[in-house]
Amino acid sequence: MATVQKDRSMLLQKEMIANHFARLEQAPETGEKVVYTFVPGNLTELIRSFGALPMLPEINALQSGMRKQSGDYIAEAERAGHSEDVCTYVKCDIGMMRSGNIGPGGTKLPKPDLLLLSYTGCYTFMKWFELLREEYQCPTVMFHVPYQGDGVLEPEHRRYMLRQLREQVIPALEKVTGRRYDEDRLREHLVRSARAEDDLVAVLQAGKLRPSPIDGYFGTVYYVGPIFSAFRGTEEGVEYYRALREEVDERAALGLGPVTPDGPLNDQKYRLVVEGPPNWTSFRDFWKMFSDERAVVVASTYTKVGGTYDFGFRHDPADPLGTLADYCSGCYTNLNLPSRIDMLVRYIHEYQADGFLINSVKSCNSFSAGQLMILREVEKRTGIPGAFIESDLVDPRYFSAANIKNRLESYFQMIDARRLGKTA
Amino acid sequence: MSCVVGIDLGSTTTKALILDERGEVLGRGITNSRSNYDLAAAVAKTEAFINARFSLVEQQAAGTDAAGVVGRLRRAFVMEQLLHQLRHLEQLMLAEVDASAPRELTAAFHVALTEICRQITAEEEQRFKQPPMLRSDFFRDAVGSAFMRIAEQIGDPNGVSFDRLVGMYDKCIIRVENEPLALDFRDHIGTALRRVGNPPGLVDAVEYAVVKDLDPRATVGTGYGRARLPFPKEQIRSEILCHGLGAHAMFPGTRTVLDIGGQDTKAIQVDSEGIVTNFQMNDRCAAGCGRYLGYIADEMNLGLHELGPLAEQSKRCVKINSTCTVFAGAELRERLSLGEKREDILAGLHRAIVIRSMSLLARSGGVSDEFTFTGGVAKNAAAVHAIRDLVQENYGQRTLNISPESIYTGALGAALFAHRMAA
Amino acid sequence: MAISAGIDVGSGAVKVVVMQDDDSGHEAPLAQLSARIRRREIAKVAAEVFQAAVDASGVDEIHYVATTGEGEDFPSATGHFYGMTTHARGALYLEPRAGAVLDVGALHTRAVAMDPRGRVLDYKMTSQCASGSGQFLENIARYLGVSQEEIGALSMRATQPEKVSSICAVLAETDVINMVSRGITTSDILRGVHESMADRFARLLHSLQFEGPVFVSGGLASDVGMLAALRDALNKKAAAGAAPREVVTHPSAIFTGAIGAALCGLFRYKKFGQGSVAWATAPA
Amino acid sequence: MATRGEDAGRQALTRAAVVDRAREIYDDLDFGVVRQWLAEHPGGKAGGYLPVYAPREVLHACGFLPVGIHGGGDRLEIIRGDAFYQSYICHLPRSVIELAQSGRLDMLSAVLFPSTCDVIRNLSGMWKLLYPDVYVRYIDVPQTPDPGAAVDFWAGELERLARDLGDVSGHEPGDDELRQSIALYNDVRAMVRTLYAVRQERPWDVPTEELYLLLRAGESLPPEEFIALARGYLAAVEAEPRRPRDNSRVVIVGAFCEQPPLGLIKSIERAGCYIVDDDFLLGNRFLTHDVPLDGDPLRALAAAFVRNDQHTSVLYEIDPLGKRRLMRDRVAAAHAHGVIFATPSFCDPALLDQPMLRAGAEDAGIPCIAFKYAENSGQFQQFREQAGTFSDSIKLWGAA
Ligand SMILES: Nc1ncnc2c1ncn2[C@@H]1O[C@H](COP(=O)(O)OP(=O)(O)O)[C@@H](O)[C@H]1O
Ligand SMILES: Nc1ncnc2c1ncn2[C@@H]1O[C@H](COP(=O)(O)OP(=O)(O)O)[C@@H](O)[C@H]1O
Ligand code: SF4
Ligand code: SF4
Ligand code: SF4
Repeated sequence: MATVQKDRSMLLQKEMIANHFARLEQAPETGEKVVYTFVPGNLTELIRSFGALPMLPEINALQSGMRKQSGDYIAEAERAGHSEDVCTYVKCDIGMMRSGNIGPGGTKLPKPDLLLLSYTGCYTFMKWFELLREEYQCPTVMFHVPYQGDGVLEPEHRRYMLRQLREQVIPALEKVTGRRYDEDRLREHLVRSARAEDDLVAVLQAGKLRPSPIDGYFGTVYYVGPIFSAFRGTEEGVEYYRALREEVDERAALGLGPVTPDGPLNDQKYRLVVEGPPNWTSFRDFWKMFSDERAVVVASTYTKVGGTYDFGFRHDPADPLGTLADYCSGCYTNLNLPSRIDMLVRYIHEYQADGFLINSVKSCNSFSAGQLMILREVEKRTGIPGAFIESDLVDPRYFSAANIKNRLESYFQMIDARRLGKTA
Repeated sequence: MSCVVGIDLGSTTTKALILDERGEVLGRGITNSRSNYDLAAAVAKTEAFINARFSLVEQQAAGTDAAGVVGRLRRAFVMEQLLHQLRHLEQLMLAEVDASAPRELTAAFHVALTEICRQITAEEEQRFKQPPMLRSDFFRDAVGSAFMRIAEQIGDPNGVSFDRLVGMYDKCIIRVENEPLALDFRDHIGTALRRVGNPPGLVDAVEYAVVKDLDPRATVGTGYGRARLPFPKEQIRSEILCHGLGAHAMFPGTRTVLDIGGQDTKAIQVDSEGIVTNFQMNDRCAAGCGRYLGYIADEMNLGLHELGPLAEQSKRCVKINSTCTVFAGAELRERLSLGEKREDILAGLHRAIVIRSMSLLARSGGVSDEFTFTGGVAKNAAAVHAIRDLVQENYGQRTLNISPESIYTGALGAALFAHRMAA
Repeated sequence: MAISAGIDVGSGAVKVVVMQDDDSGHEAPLAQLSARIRRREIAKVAAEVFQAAVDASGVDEIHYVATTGEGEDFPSATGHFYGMTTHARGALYLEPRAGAVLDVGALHTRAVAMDPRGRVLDYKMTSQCASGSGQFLENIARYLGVSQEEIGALSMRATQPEKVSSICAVLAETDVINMVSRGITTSDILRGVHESMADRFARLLHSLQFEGPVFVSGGLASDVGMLAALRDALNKKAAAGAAPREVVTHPSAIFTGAIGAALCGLFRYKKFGQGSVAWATAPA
Repeated sequence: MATRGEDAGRQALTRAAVVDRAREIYDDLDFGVVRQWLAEHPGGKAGGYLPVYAPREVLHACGFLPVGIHGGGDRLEIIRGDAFYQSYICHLPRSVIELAQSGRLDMLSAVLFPSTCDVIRNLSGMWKLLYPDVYVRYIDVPQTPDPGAAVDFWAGELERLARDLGDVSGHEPGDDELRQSIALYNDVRAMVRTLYAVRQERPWDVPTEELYLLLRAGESLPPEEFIALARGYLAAVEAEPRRPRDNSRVVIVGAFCEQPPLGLIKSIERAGCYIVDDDFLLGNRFLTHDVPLDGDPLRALAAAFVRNDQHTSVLYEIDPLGKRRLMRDRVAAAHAHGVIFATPSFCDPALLDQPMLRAGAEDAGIPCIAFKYAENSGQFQQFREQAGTFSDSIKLWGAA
């Protein structure tokens, strides 16, 4: 029974994505407007309230990575003068564009009618859309989300964001779509967002159970897909998360673990917390290195880049623009380092982890610069040693399976030795 | 008598270590890691058993007149092994000349190669008579440097040139290394005994050691190439754990271990039981590891063991930033052409390597008391000196442990795991 | 008539060319000699080769001694020219149709695009990491007991080439050792190394815009296996839609830099230095 | 022997003496001049700032000596710094951490981290954890194209900064003090503009190595002393003119944050290139015009920032064609022949911008080359080779 249930949410996701890309492909004919934007700080509900379709280049890049197309795209971009050193999402996107803009699913991707530069928690975003603007020569609107340098959202910063939303973002959307801003419509989207967010949080927190019915990293990157991309605030989104929650509840009730590349992982030997994005080009091999050792990830920070819902934030229809500002400001990479450390420590305690792992990706300074400091601080505060591995998001050149495996193996053997030492 | 074996299949060297039933070290053996891992492991193991039998000889001879001669006997044995290999190398080279050298050069080639081998043999005989100097344990290095030196003298730029001679050597040395040769205790102990004049007390001791049954009850493998060892998974341990445990066994007070091997560097923290609590290792880039020193030694035409002492003569260390192994030679040449002294550059290179490992140490949690330095590079006095200075500068006074057998730390750890398994 | 010498001090070898220019603008080499440095003192090797080349050329006066590569400090040098300039110039001398040079040195590889006058238009270099360098190939060959001259022929005999995966040259060496232990033949390993290198080179070449064939200069030009692998790699790129690239070379390709330097020297001498002598058998 | 700093402005110094003084400050990784200033100014504080732009006036008005923190270059051995950064992150932050961890920055009571990139941004969080007693502030400059919102935001940030710094130093500045500091830094900026103008006109007289050392000295000297030293230098330049050489003129782009090793600047010059414009220590030229001294001083400062016409990789470019035009404009303004993109390895802002800038330059027929460095690069042969070939080809075949 359980497998049939699992299939339902997966099928739903497949279907909604396929529909979305089909709509995107047809957009030039149907006249639907397409807005490119980023995962962290995406204003999906606002975009949808104007009847426009969001498209997220990062998601395309990661999908290209999973389908092993990214290597060629990156090479294409590097040929065009992009440095080996910079974020491979950007290069993958640019390479894909230069190779005819066929998306990872095989459909043709439409040109943007608007680049909505939600400048949230990552410097590269700014350059990425400057680069795309050169290619597409389309309107671009900058939405500057101040960084939470002191760990809190300052009221002035919130006001600054609201002003930009009202005076820059909304007029740009109005101009491109030819529609007026309709706050009630926005509210309806926000209501649906909050509903899906509730279900998602329930799923994420299932990681606290033993055995954990989910993998809070490898499995959860699929789970957060819809809410981080085009489907927050949509009916499909709501339905997907309802289905997902049911499945997870059922697995939990039966005492089952998540389904991994090695089959169901019911007998879980290690519980881990993970910081940092996964490697996409060798995603299954990477996951398998964990499931082989019967390690399950109970919580991760990467799955919070599109919103930190598990700490209570919900989109609030009562304050439509304010809630969008709050949302943007609270995305994981917009938090300062001390807050990121607090979050990891909290996960390790609340999810009763045996260890934690940092996957440091070459691409992303936003994530990676400072991760070694995070490692030390978390070790200091929890007394649990962490593991540190290095790879990349979508650049196949930077995934050294032998190295990573060696480290993980040593790490797990170390946890074993510590356990023996403790009981002896 | 039962024993257990630990094997550390490293990227540059393969080490084997034997423990007796009480967990005491009975023998150690080392060889360079070669293309055939099984063979490398077998050779290291053979060496370890030879070493173990010599320990038995030593035990038997203890207190007798023969005790003083065991050292000479060992050297005689090592020389016999070397000469055996050299003879084989010579045969291979001559055959190769006949097979592939230009006709008109064959005769001259024969003369030159025979002469080189004759001179090496003579040098070895001479070395045996005189108090031994330190040099590489490996046939390739020991014979290689002598071969180059002599070939440069007798090479004829217009006929059998230096280049051609070296080419012939390169071609055949790998075969010598990759063929199982008869190098065991029984194969050469007779000739070795004769060389030292068959002293009666010793003959008995050797007799005892030859027939003694040494039976390994368990074997555990570790090291870079461990996945290639023909052992089941339970008999394989990560090198991190082995180094931690090995260092703990040698120095029970150890809390921090630094291992600099051929192409990786590991910083490990252990608790009072020798259990690893944290570790860091370099990745992907082999800059600043032991191989780097290997390239430098090659570039300078020196043996690895000569680098440290030379660097120690420096008064003024040159600041070096890049420790990419492949650019080592270029860096060295550039510095030399800028007029820097060899020893000062070398001192700088050693410091640069150690600085790289300092950052791994810092990442793993710093340097606690006591601190143990292991791996092949710990044999290098200049590296040890640099570590001592830098640890002192950055962490204050720390007890620094270095064992002359530090290169066997991983193998010792593996053997200890084997011992537990056998128990 | 003018006589110049070009001295190319590389990281692997020193190359010297003595070049004569009759007044009709026809330049011809009188002697060309090279020696591998093989861990000897560079200055000494350079002085020796220079002397030997001068002896071989039979001239007793040289008007301009031009250095290139790492030869700036050569004592009797008149002037220094930068490597890419000299390789571009030398390549055009050896192959007038060439549109680009690929110079595979011991440590760095450079792809240089030039115009028909030898002016450097653009170039790409391999980065700091030395994995695809001549030195790497040399180390591997040495490890396998194969001499420089044999590499090409052996590589051509490969049936199932095995690519080297590591980015780092040192780790790549370990890769190769692994291959030997898996029983991969010497031919397949060498061809694999060639292919890995050729991929890198093809990538360099494709990031340049130029017309005409690629001239391969430097030591590796005599390695037929390398050339074949490079042609394959470029053909594969061409099949995938990239511009087709022809690969050419010349028996004197290893002297490309030295020839270029000698030519630049002649040019400068005729322009500015008439009458001066850089070197003579008997001190003036 | 009198201290040379005091003499600098008063009597004619030789060029060598000025440059030596500047070099001494540059070489001194212990910030001796800052420590000396603190010793001489009881109650004074030192406030550090990282690249690229920080409002030094605010620090100054609150009783701080502003100190530019640019890493230790190739003079510093990295021992602890690497423990904080992976190999694929630029060199600057590890070098800054090394300085801090070795106690060389312990005289700083406040450190400002401008929003140059995510590396510096995250470093601000690390600083909070490592040095809880130091005032740490991440400075998020406005990136919105709306000048009204931008000025409001930035003025608000500056006010908060002034308040906080005032708390640290016990001296919250009044408007007049703020104006005085602004006026002083207007002078500093004017001096820097003059130096750049002279170099552009007569690069043989103002080698970039010397200009650079002066500016670096200015990053830790009190502003008055920097102005005096620079005046001394300009006088010496007039007194000791040099002969022009047949070099090509280049603009160096991309080195605005992690600074190149001095050897790199020298290598470029020795290979036959006059540097006639650059991005080194760009914070000095971030505000392109004097800040008006009337009205609310912090608003004036904010407005000057928002209305400046410095285009750089660390700010959002509003004009869709801005990146395309930038190199052409700079090359024309500097009468240069070509552009050298010299960027720190792994520097996102510089490297992500480069394809756009380069395309613009090449469309305008401007020859370009590009290489990457680290502040501790030790081998310059490659750079010399590239710069040399570039300069040869400009000289032999270019428009020059
Ligand atoms: N006799 C010696 N003197 C100095 N250094 C040595 C000596 N023997 C080995 N080494 C160094 O040790 C390195 C090999 O160390 P080892 O620990 O055996 O590495 P691995 O386990 O990776 O094979 C060599 O690269 C060399 O630098
Ligand atoms: N005959 C040859 N066959 C194959 N490779 C060669 C030959 N001669 C030289 N090489 C290779 O070319 C490299 C040296 O080439 P060269 O152009 O002289 O480089 P550099 O200028 O850096 O010294 C050496 O590393 C060697 O690997
Ligand atoms: S730098 Fe990091 S956050 Fe920014 S686009 Fe790349 S992967 Fe995403
Ligand atoms: S070639 Fe050098 S720099 Fe590159 S990975 Fe290997 S050791 Fe490191
Ligand atoms: S050098 Fe570049 S990447 Fe590094 S801190 Fe500076 S701006 Fe950021």
